Amino acid sequence: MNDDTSSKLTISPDRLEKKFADYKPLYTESEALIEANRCLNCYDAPCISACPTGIDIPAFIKKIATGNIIGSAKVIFEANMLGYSTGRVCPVEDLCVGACVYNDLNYSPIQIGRLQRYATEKALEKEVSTGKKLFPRNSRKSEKKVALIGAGPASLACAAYLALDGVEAVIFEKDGLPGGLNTMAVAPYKFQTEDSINEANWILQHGVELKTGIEIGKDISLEQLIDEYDAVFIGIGLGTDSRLDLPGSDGPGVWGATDLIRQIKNNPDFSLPEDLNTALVIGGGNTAIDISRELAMLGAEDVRMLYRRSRKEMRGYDHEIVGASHYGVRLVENVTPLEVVRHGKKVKALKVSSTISDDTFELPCDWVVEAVGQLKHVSDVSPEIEVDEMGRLIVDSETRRTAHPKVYAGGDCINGGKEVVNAAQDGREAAFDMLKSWGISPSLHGKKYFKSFFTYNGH
Amino acid sequence: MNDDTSSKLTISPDRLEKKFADYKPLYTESEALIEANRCLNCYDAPCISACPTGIDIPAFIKKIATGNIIGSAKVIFEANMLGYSTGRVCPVEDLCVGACVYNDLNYSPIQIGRLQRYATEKALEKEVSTGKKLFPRNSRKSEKKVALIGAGPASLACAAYLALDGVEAVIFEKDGLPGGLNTMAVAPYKFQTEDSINEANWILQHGVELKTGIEIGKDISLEQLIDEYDAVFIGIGLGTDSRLDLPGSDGPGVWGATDLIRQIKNNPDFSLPEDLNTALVIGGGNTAIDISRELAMLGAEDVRMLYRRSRKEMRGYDHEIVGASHYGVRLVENVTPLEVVRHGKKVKALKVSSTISDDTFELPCDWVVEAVGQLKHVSDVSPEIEVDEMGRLIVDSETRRTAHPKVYAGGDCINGGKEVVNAAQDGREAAFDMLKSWGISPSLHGKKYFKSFFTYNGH
Amino acid sequence: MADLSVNICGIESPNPFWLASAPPTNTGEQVMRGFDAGWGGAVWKTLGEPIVNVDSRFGAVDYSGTKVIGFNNIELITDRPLDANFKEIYEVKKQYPDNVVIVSLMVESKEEWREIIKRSEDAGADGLELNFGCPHGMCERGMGSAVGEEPKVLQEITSWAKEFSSVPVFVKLSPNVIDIRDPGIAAVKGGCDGISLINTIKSIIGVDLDTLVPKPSVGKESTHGGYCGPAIKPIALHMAAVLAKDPQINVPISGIGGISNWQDAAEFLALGATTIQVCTAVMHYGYRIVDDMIDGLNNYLNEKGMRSTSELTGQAIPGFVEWGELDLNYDLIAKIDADKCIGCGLCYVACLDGAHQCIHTQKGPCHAWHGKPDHGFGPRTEVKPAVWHDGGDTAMSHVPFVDEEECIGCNLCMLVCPVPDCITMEEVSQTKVKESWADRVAKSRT
Amino acid sequence: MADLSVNICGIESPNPFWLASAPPTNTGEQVMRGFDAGWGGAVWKTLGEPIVNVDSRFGAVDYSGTKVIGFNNIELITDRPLDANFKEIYEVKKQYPDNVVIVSLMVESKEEWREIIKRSEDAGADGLELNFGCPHGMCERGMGSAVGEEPKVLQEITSWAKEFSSVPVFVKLSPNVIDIRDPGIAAVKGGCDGISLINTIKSIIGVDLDTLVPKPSVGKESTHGGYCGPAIKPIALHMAAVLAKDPQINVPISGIGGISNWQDAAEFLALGATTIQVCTAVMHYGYRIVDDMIDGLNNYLNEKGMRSTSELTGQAIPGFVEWGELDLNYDLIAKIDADKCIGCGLCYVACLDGAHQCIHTQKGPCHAWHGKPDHGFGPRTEVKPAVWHDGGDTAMSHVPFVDEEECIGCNLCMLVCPVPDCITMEEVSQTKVKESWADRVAKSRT
Repeated sequence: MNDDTSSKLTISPDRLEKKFADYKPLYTESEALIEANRCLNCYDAPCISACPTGIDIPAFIKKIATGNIIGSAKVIFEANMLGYSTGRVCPVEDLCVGACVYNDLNYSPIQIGRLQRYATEKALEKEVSTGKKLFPRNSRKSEKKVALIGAGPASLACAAYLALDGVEAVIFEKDGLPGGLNTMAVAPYKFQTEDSINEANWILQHGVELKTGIEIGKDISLEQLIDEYDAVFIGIGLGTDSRLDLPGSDGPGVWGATDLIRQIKNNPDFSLPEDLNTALVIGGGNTAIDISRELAMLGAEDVRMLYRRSRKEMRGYDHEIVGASHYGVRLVENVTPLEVVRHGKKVKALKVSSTISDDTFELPCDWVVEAVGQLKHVSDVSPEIEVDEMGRLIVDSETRRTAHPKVYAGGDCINGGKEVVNAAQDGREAAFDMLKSWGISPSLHGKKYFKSFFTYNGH
Repeated sequence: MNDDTSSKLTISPDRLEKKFADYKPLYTESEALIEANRCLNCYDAPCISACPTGIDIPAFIKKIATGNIIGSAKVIFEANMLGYSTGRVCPVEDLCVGACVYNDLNYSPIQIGRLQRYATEKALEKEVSTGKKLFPRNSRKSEKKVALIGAGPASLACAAYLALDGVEAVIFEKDGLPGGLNTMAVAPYKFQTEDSINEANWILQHGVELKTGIEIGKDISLEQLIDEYDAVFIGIGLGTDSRLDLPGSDGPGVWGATDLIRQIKNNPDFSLPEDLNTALVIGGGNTAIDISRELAMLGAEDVRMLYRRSRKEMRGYDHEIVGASHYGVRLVENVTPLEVVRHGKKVKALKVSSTISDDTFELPCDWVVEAVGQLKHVSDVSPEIEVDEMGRLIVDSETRRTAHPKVYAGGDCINGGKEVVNAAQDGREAAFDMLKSWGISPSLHGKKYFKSFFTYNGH
Repeated sequence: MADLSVNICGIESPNPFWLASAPPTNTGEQVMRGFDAGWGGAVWKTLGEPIVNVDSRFGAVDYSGTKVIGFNNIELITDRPLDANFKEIYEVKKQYPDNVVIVSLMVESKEEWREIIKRSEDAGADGLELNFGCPHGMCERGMGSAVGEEPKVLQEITSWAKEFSSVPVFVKLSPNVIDIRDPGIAAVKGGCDGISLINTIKSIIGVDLDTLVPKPSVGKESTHGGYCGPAIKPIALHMAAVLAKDPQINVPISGIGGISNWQDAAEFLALGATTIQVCTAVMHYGYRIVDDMIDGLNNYLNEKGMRSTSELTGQAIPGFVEWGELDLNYDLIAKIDADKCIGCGLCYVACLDGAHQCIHTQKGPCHAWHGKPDHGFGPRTEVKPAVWHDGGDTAMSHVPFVDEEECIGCNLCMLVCPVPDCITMEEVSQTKVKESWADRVAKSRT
Repeated sequence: MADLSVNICGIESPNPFWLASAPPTNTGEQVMRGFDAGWGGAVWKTLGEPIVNVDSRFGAVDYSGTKVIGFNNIELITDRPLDANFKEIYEVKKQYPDNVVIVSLMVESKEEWREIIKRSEDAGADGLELNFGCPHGMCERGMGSAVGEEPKVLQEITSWAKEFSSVPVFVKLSPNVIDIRDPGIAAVKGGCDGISLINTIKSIIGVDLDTLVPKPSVGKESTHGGYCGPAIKPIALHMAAVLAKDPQINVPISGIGGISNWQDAAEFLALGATTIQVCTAVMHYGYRIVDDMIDGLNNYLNEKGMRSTSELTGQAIPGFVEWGELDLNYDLIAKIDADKCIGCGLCYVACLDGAHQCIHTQKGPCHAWHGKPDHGFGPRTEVKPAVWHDGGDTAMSHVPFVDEEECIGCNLCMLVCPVPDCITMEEVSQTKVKESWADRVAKSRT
């Protein structure tokens, strides 16, 4: 098992995403203390119920207020080993912050995400400066070993909880870098690739092995893993971009959204063409909003999202749509793309038709970006593992175990594409179910259970 | 002088603006106390400097916190007799709230506007329920009398401070209702006509006389007023909508923006046509944003603002643009209108040309609204009163006195169109200069001056 | 407009608000600015043989993000020459004849008292305040609270002061005693015209957890200081009320201790004070706070239909009784206003852990979910995360219920609720007549 | 991982955090849930002849929007039958043998003491705490603080308890005394094994300004109660430290008074406490607060390189000295961090009105704008609205300046600044050797 923390993964510092400033920078100590003291310390707080990983939010905030940063971070990580990235990438307005009781007083809710970032980032800094581990590796070793497929949030979370309780955890990743969408897709003004790799490194150093460049079904089969390991966790996420295959779309200037985002985030050799004026983004989800905002922030003069219905029907979060509009992103509703019109090799326009009238017209543009979803990995998975009609792996909703007793799954491949925090929770639940099935009591259970309950009736 | 408070002005309750909900409702007592206690009570606070009337904001907030609502309201009114309406219509994000020191802690600033509304609204309620006047009329009477032209915020503020110190103040208004833009133009989700009339009634009952339906230059001349009164205050605001006089604009379906807003706010017989689908609003200022948002909120399916340059150049407040976008208002940049295309009498489209290319195209629509500014009243004013090249009356920047020693002016007619709060400050400064010139020490000076200053050197 | 002016021991003050003897009354320039701001009077920073002060000298308690709930100091009396002080007192009285200047004094020998009282009167002082309270530094030298804690010494020095003085003499009492009546009665016996209280309370404001030196630190050392500020108001209110209630204390009281606003001042007046004195709130926010004190008290008196400050003085004393006189049959229950409730659950956990387990997250009387209604006797049951009544997890669905049969009316839930007026205590219509412990004891004796 | 366990008077406790004798230890069910949450021990709600309590019984001080900075109660001892209490104590000890149960007691006659001590020991109590502190109700009946205020009576009853008891006896002291050493030494002379302090302070928590009845109101009346909570911590810290420093007090101390979190607890430990007790914070937030107390203290000890709680006990005592021993030559000045400053101006007005006029809005030494550097002597100048140094009116331009020549290092500005660590006090390199008042007096005598 790779214990050598000196062999940390790195990435070239010279990438396009570095141009983005952090839109919610790390709190100063003053800001964190003031915000933490504002928390009412609710009992059985609504923010906890609103968190997919059920972090004891008032507890970690209270610990910030008393200067107990190590303790605060531990509360977070006990519930969510990806607490650092989720503190930054979670749509908190729709989760914990949205549930804060202060909203009912017409009062600004506690900035839970920013406090979570503060506690975790400061504690990890302290871990480095003092050399004292937040979670020293459990001295007990089990004989069990688990293979995890895909190095995204679900697998990282699962592997971390397994490793801390002495289980050998090996992650197989077909690409070169761990972190999944945190590395490849999250909006760079929220979270950049180094941050994701640093988080993955931190998890790996708890005794998780990462094997990169190995693709399941190609380099090694699922069956083989099932044979060699005591359990297998599938955390493969979704596939590449779905494409519309419009006439004229072959050739330069037409992109799949996640591919383009990945170029911006990870490819040191990628830059926007100097003459990029108009980019049309097809789609109405959060990926479409993200790439639109990123292009606008990077200097594209005119970025428009094209959506086949009206704004009301868009799947993207409202606060994200408003955020993008701040950077000049505009919305063209009720259109459907027909054809990419080229002038020689160069994209000249996108031909669209109205979905509410008979009109057909051309929108001049330089780039077309398709953000219409990602393919499911159905084909990659063994026929033993059932998928539903949407292409999602079917698991037990409590344990994340598939119909195959040794195989678990979590993250986007079971839910079709949700948040990082959902994937983290899947990984944790699967890890705990494995541990329990082997008679190991999870040492980081993330909740305080009462020591004992009994009854006496006075006799 | 009309002292009879039973003859209060009223307006029909059945107007289109009543459909709008109050977007920042009156705080409950809980909300007000919590927000008031949050105020740091800064010394020489930046919020005060940011307020055109220099209200001692920490002082009035502190008084809310101690339950001294009467005292709180008096602090506000001493500096600004229109403190009730300005608490609701001021662009606080760009004034007091924007200057709150909490912004520098990345912390939500004090909601000063909402607290100001709370204090004033509650105090005026208390005035009614207890029958005890906040500002009993000064028993001393002066021999002086002042004519005020136009019953908008500037004149109302000026008249109030004059009347409280025993000066006879008579307002001449050509329309039927006082309040100026507060009555006729403010966005109805912020402030409705009744509110404005109630505020005007409150000011009038301090001993101000209002003569409606009298137009200066027509029913009576400025010279006559100058002869008959000890001073004249001109608070005539701006004129009617500037119009583009596009080909085809004569006829139904083409509006001046302030005229249309006034229909919505004040005309009980006005309603939107049932088949109003698309409204195009020409302009990039706050009036254009206001009417766009109002139309969208009233149910127009498709409202677009047409602006000749890009969003960056628009004069409207950014927070207002974002606010309108929440209701689906969209922006068409870089176009200039050419012609209103009609099908018979009905508007069919607006023909526009691009300002950045040679394109000319038609935008189908049902209504066209022109929000391109208001005419100045130059012609209404006596030749004795100088105007600048923009058509604004020229006054001394401290006293608001024109070149004519007996004539003062304030509000939009001197500044070309600013906020209600600027008009209120103009009226107050003019009143104080008149009082001082007559040897009267203003009883509501709005600032604490030190009683005495002296030097001793120990001898 | 109520009449805020007061007469205390023959001294006329335009209002009851005085600056206490402390750093804000250190110099003439400060006192004059204080009067400009509206303060009716000032008690000058204590004069005596000038001493040297240390750095740092102030400490504060912050709580839950709120600054300076309590304050302490290890500063002693004036460290400026007496000549300068008296010259400034003279100038202040000349410029502000309508404002009250009381000079606080602390010296040792009878001769020193004679001398400093003469100089104070010559400077124009309206009255004197004998500082028998300062609980640090000076008491090591036999002054301040060393006097305040010894009624006999206090009485003797008071009588000296009365012998030398032609202006009213106030005695400022130390709260570091068993029964405030002991020094209070001694002061009256010594002939004082009025009593000021309380001075500060002995305290250590905190410990620097990095250096492990107490605060405020003077290098690697510190000492105890005098505690004051909003935190001590209840202690001061009690002592003022005890003196106001005692028939032996026939002199007016100047109330001091944690007064930050007109409401605090009104509480002191209602419990018997004639004037009040302020220090900590001025040190935090400046002289300007007196504006709302004057304005707020005036508006309050107007609302209550009182024509003057003096009508308020002592109004709450009749309601201040011994425990044995309280009505054992008086009964309250808590009511939660569901519209105001934000669902924080603090009332629930406060009642569950800190009171009588009468607030629940499921409707119905206590025994329906908790086994038995007899708290503490019945079987212990598992406390699971609360099951809110509609099973929802939004804040608004977290409205808890009071088991009205079981609620004992302690009012803890009301006190912890963060929403003003969301929880109120309602009187249960009383079926039994009033009966106090004293009544029961009397009955059992008959 | 530091060792949090402590041994006090031979009693082993898993950590120093105990629930104080109060409503949270009213029943067995509560105490067990407290132990489940992590509390190391509990001092049972005081037992004695059960009484009747009144409604309402609690009051709180809120300050500047912060709830419950201080708390008071007019509740007396247990109002439940002794049989039930002892049965529950027995059950708790059976179920939680590793947690500490101390029984608080308050009775009158020697015979009653003998009887109740025997029953307590039979129920399995690890120790006893004699309640000589409760300052309301019971003292009218000759118990509680009526004993705590009389050292001789306290000593005698303590010796009774020691005579009857085979388990350690703690004496809980009343703070309503002149010098806490008097009852402390009496308790030691009576043979006690440990001292708990402080009990509550006599108080009136406030006055209802609508009804003009003091709070907490029982109908139209109220009485004084016992004051506790965050507000009183400095008073309690001082008393604990005074006993810890006194060589005659050779028994361990259980510190009580305003402890809300591990930092407060660490301060008490540093000033000599071996265990600490908590009530008000539990009544506000529930038993769960002990989680951060345990975790935070552990992380603090680890950071300081201390291996156990006991290493912290008493660490701050050497720095606690008499005023006369402090270094008069120690010198500090205030520094304002312009990057952190938000321009609220509170330091400026605090220094101007409440301290030494050394913070300005224009650069340069004081005399450049204020006439002369000798504060209080020079000409009075008009105080205009501040002219901030760059003439701007945005918050960030409102950064004031310290006149470092004039700053006396009092540290008031630091205490009122709302931004943590924006104003710090820096030591001026000391040119003079340490010299205290005691040194000067000694010199002048030679």
